Amino acid sequence: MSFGTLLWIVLLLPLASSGICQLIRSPKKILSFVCIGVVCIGILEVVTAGLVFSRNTISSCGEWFYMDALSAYHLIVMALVFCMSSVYGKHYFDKEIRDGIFTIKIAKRYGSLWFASLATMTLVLVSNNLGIMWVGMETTTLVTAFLICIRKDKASIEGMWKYLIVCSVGIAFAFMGTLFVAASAYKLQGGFSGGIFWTQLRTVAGSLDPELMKIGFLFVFVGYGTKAGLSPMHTWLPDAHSQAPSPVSAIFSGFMLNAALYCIMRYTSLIRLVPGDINLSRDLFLVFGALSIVVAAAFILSQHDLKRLLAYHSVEHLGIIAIGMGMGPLGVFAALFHTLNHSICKSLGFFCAGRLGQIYGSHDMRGMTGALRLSPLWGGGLLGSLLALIGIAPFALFMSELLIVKAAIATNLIWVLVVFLAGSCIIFAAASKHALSVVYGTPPVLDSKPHRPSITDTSIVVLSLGVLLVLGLWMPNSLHEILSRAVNITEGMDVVTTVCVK
Amino acid sequence: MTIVLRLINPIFGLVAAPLLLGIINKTKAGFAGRTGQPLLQPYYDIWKLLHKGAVYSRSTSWVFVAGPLIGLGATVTAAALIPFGALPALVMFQGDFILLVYLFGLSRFFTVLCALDTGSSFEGMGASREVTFSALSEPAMLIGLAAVARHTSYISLSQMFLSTTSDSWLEWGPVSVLVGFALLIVLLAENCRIPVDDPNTHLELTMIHEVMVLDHGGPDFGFILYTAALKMWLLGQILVGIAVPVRSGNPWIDTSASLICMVLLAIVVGAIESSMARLKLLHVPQLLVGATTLSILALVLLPR
Amino acid sequence: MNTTADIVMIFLVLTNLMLLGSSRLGACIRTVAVQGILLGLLPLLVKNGSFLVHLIFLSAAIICLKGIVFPGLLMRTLRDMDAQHDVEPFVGYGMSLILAPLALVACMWFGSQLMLPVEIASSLVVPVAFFTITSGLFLIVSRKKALTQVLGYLVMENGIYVFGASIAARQPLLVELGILLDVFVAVFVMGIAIFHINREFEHTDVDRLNKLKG
Amino acid sequence: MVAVIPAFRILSSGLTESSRLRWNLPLGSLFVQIDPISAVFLIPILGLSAVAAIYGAEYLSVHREKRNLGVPWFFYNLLVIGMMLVVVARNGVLFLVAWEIMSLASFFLVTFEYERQTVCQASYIYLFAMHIGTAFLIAFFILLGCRAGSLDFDKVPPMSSSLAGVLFLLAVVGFGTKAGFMPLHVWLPYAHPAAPSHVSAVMSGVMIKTGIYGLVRALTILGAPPAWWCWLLITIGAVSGILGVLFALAQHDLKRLLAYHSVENIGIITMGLGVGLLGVNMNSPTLAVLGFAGGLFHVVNHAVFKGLLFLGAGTVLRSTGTGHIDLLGGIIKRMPWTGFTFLIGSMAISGLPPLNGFVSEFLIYLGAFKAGLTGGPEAVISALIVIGGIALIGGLALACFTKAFGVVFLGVPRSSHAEQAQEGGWGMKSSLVILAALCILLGVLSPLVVKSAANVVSEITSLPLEEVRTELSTVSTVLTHVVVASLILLGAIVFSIIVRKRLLSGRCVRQAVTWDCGYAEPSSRMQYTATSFAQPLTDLFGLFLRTRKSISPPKGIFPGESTLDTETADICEKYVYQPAFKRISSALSRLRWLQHGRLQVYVLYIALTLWILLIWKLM
Repeated sequence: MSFGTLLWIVLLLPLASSGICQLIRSPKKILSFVCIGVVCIGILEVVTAGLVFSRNTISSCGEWFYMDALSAYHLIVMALVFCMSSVYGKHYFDKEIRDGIFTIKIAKRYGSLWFASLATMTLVLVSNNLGIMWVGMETTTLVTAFLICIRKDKASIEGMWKYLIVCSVGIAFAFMGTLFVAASAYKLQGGFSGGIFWTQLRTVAGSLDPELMKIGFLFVFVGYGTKAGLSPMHTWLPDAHSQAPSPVSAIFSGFMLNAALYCIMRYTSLIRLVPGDINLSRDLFLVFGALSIVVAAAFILSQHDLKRLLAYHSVEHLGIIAIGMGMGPLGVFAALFHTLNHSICKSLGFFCAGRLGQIYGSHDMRGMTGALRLSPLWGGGLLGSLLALIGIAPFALFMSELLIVKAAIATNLIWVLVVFLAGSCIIFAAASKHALSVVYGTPPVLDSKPHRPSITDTSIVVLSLGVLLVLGLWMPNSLHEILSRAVNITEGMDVVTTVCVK
Repeated sequence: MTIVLRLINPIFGLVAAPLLLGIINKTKAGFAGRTGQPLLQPYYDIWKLLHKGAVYSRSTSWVFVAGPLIGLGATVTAAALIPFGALPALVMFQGDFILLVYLFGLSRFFTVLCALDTGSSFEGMGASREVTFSALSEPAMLIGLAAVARHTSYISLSQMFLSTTSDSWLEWGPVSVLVGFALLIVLLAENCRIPVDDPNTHLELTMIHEVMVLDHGGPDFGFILYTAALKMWLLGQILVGIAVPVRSGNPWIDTSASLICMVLLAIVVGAIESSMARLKLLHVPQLLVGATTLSILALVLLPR
Repeated sequence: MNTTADIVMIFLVLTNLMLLGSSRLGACIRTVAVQGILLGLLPLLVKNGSFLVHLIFLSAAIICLKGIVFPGLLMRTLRDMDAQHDVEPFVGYGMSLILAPLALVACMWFGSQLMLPVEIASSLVVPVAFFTITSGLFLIVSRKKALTQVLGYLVMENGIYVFGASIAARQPLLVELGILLDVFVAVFVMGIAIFHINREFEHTDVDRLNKLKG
Repeated sequence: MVAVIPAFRILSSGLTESSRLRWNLPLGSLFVQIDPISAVFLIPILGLSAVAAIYGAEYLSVHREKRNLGVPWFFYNLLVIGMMLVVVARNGVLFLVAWEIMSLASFFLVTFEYERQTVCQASYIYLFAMHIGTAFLIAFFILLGCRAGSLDFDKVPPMSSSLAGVLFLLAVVGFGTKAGFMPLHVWLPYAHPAAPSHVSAVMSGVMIKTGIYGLVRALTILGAPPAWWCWLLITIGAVSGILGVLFALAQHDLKRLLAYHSVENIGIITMGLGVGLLGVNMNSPTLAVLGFAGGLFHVVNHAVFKGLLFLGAGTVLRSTGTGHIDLLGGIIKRMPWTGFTFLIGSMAISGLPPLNGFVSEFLIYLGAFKAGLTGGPEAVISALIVIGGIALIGGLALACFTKAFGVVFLGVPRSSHAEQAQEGGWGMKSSLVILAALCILLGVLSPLVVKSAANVVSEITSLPLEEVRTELSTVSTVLTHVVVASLILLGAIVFSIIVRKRLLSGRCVRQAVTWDCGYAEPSSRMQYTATSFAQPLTDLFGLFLRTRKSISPPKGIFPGESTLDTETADICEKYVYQPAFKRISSALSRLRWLQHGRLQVYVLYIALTLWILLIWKLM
């Protein structure tokens, strides 16, 4: 069946190209290949997603691969982030290549791992079997670990090691959770043949063992939550993000976290149908979301490293998404919308931070001033993305946060609202202080004049800001439709009800 | 006919204003046991000044010239707002006393600017004291008038005066006394009399109003003197209008009564000047704030 | 035959205790190897042993991986490095041994809390699984050498495997393969990582990897 | 680019035309409407923006070679559009978006000269203040929306008094931040001096008025006001007014001084609104009409004269290169146009007749006195606050502007800065003259102007139009008398001028040095400085000002260099905000040990979290 094969292609193409990367002989060529290949795959993925939306679900080779609106939406986000990062990466490494850091060996590794991580994340999205989904997540960790230490210095290795250990432990817990869920399935009368397929579990979810499901969900939440960077399991995040090269940080922050969250969403849609503690997922999301926001605020307040700043911003925004997940249909809608906005905006932020870091030779914001004067494109991009990140209208993030506020008041979760607003105000104060000090002021005298940004760079910055602007002012009906379908899936509603956000 | 009647009052004021100064000086002379200068001395002075030439400082600009003229104009306009005894005001409307206060403000504004225009440090000093004290005396005056307005339930000077009758005094006696005192203090402050300022001191450091006009000469200075006299007269009119409840229907009696009271007021001022010493400059604000407090008391005490 | 199951379980506990108590890295690795072999026996102990082929194949795979390949890898890494034993851990060995029983009791309680469809005829399975996981975590948390942490992680995975094998032994290969692959890659990757660390820092003390903070 | 803006003027003629477009913004609809209230605010916005644009065209020309001027002009137009959208928006989200566009555009305009350190600080404070305000507004609108089911302003149902109270407080804080109510005004004295002068004119002249607009709009939405709203507004007004002018008095920088005066005038406007609200509450139409008419009229007037003053200050700043008052002096001889227009502006802002500033204050006074006549004790007290407040403000403002004008423009130059002053070009001059003319016209034609406020006031107070008309006609007759009086004033002045000419004709008129009480040669350093001019008042109110003096007095028989300099920090900023922020940051920095780099502990976190959750769930 053609659609099934399409899923196979989406899955295998990256693997194939990661093999091909080993055959290419020059770093520049590899980068170009990565760029082109990823864009093609991205287009393919978007097409797949489109098909999913048109036919509601796609599944192939029995139950193993399955996509619905939720995964398709995330697929689109992933395609977007990966394409942006690859295109950006094409020019990002110019400096390293000139300095001779980015040798052919490293380039090969980079290319292969890049495609491999694309493949694994796709696996997470397309697999219907929760075990396979977990395998995908785990391999993501292991594959991306080496993307962090492209340049092998102490700091990056340290970052990688922490990332490796913390995330592996977390993922191990996630596996425990998966086992618990499986166990709860096997307790069904008459046994439950076959693997733990999400679709099948969904049909029988009503009769699953509540106790085991509950414990399973706890494990899964903590486990994948570690990967998603929810506080207090976020500790790996700033280290890894700050040490990775900017394109990698972009895919980390832009999609990997969301992928982990996506896994949790899958389980949420099950746990909601299980009799017993209905509010379990809600409470967890709210508590950890609020906690993440507070912690992020605390660390952003006294942060001098630009990329760590952005990393903590990711913690904050994942927290925002989490509290959105805990606020009923409207909140989930907002959260999913926020996912898209945050991915675009954060990737842009990392792009600009990376280039400015190259220009200044460090990411220490105390030494970076007058970026706007030094390089209007990246300085302006940084200012724009940071302003958007701290939720200034008319950017899209403002809208999604507004929606979350609305949801909070509608479900009168005032304490969450207070934490959210207070935290975001503190973060606003801190982040804008840093941003302004970096962007404005008089630039220091540098030995090397920054190069003129290429056309692709300009287009990345302008386009992503433009998209954010447009999404902030106008939400296309199709997007609204997609989102409300996804909401129905996570909320475990069988009948498709469109969320009214007016 | 009515317009003529209305014109009488301001013209009368314009003519009679300097007389008050004369009376005050006479009184002080009397206290000091001197014969003192003739009663009409102020008129002579002004006349003499008007017929002199003028000397202007090089540092001054047109503002320096415009100052006295605008001051005079503002005060003359103010004269058109206040009734006297049975003589009605030329213009009367709701809240005319607000305009009155701000007209004084206008003339003060330009006097101060003239002082600053000369660039002399003494005049600047005087100017700064002037604005300080007036900023404090304005609330006293307005709140006091508000109290009067409240117990007469009119907010136009003419109607206020008409409705402060003897029985209203019997009713609101204490309040009116408070207001009267407040206004008296304001009068002394605004006209730079003792205990706020000493009109005939000759040490620039201690002067307030006099020091501001050091550089004016000739007609300009004449205008200034005349303006001061007129201002004295107008404030006197207000005080008398509130304090003297002679409201027999007969215009002659009422008017002459107020006139007599004006003379009395002048004598009182003279008496104060010769019996009191000038306050330390630092204490003047306390005096004015005291006046404001009196007015506030008056306004709040009024039961309704 | 649940006696055999119980015996295996008890042996597992013992191996954990040894791990917590010993300071020599080499010894730890050998213990882990033993543990791996013990785990390999588990699939054969499943009640009503249908799917025999599959189970035998499975146990063979596990024994050769967990019992031979991984320890071998780690041994090689150990040989590459100079450090022979784990100097002063955060929590002393004696202390660890005191804590261990407490943890075991907690695990007993926890296991009794949840009704699991256990397919290995031993009441000890679930508690031992949790205990293994806990001691693995404890190793990661309380030791300093990177290698010990890898060991800890390995032990943790073993515990998870005990758990998985005991409750879900009947299902298709999927989960086991999941674990195997995962552990394989994990150990592999971590081995390389340690190699990097050693080359960069001339030591593998994780607590000295604390430059990134705040 | 410049000519675009006057084209918008046509809009402001419309009375009530609404259009509601379908708009896919999440929770929003593009619903705009121009009613009298909007029109009142729209006219000054467009007018002042146009004039300021003419001015700015020349003002910015010095930067032409240094940087691309398209950017500031883009944001300038964005600012104007944002302000227009704010006053015409009838949907919560649209309003918020417009509000943010406005704030953002003005923010970027403030950061025009972003290399300067002060500008960075100013922009930061401004951005932050705006965001806090917006946060409150978000809460306000969402709460409203949840009540109404829709965020369109016209769909709001009547609500419980407690909820209305909460909403009112939210609105006061949110809009007050923009308008610059006293505790929330901190950003003004930073942002206004930092921005280019024509921008500060627009910001201070009209942008902060959008805060007032929002408040008025909120009042129309929230329905019948309880008494405490009026008192709150009146108190806020009095406090902002008096403290604002006091701080202005203590400033050394011309534009900073003007910025504090914006706070003062906002205070006056708020008092006006408070009086009007009192009228609504006591259902005495006279009061309501006087209060609101006065307040709104003052909005327009302040736009005119504050714009004028800022533009004048800009000319001074540009030609002398300093805004420090004590360095200037005597420049009226070098820039007569600016000097004259600035004088007009100072008279207007000090509320001197016959200019427009007086008229609006007069109306508010009148309202207060009426309240004092009719109402019970609480009315009397509020009347007392208003009368005393405005009287004191008037006096202090007079002091402040005699200081500003006198020291800057009169006397002799105090430094080389002042000596190099020269007049601006035609673009600048003409815009100054236009505004000055407006000051006079609005004052003289006030009876007509006030009449036109009828349907605005009826819109706000929801009184029948006829009643308002009659009230306003009586008011305008009063104002005609005022005008008559000012005609007399004019006559008197002209007469005295003629007399003076007559008297001086043919007599000797000499030039000499200033009478200096026998000193040999008066130098410019002997002049009274602004600081010393304001010193009696600043000492008198030292309690609030807390001016910091650093003195090194003259010593010895032959005293050498001796200095005195004073510096007045903003009391709210110094004693409220900074400590609060310090406390928050220190509290949060306690959390920082979480991330101290120990991998083992990180793993421990995860394990502990899990255990806690398990225990929580199994217990």
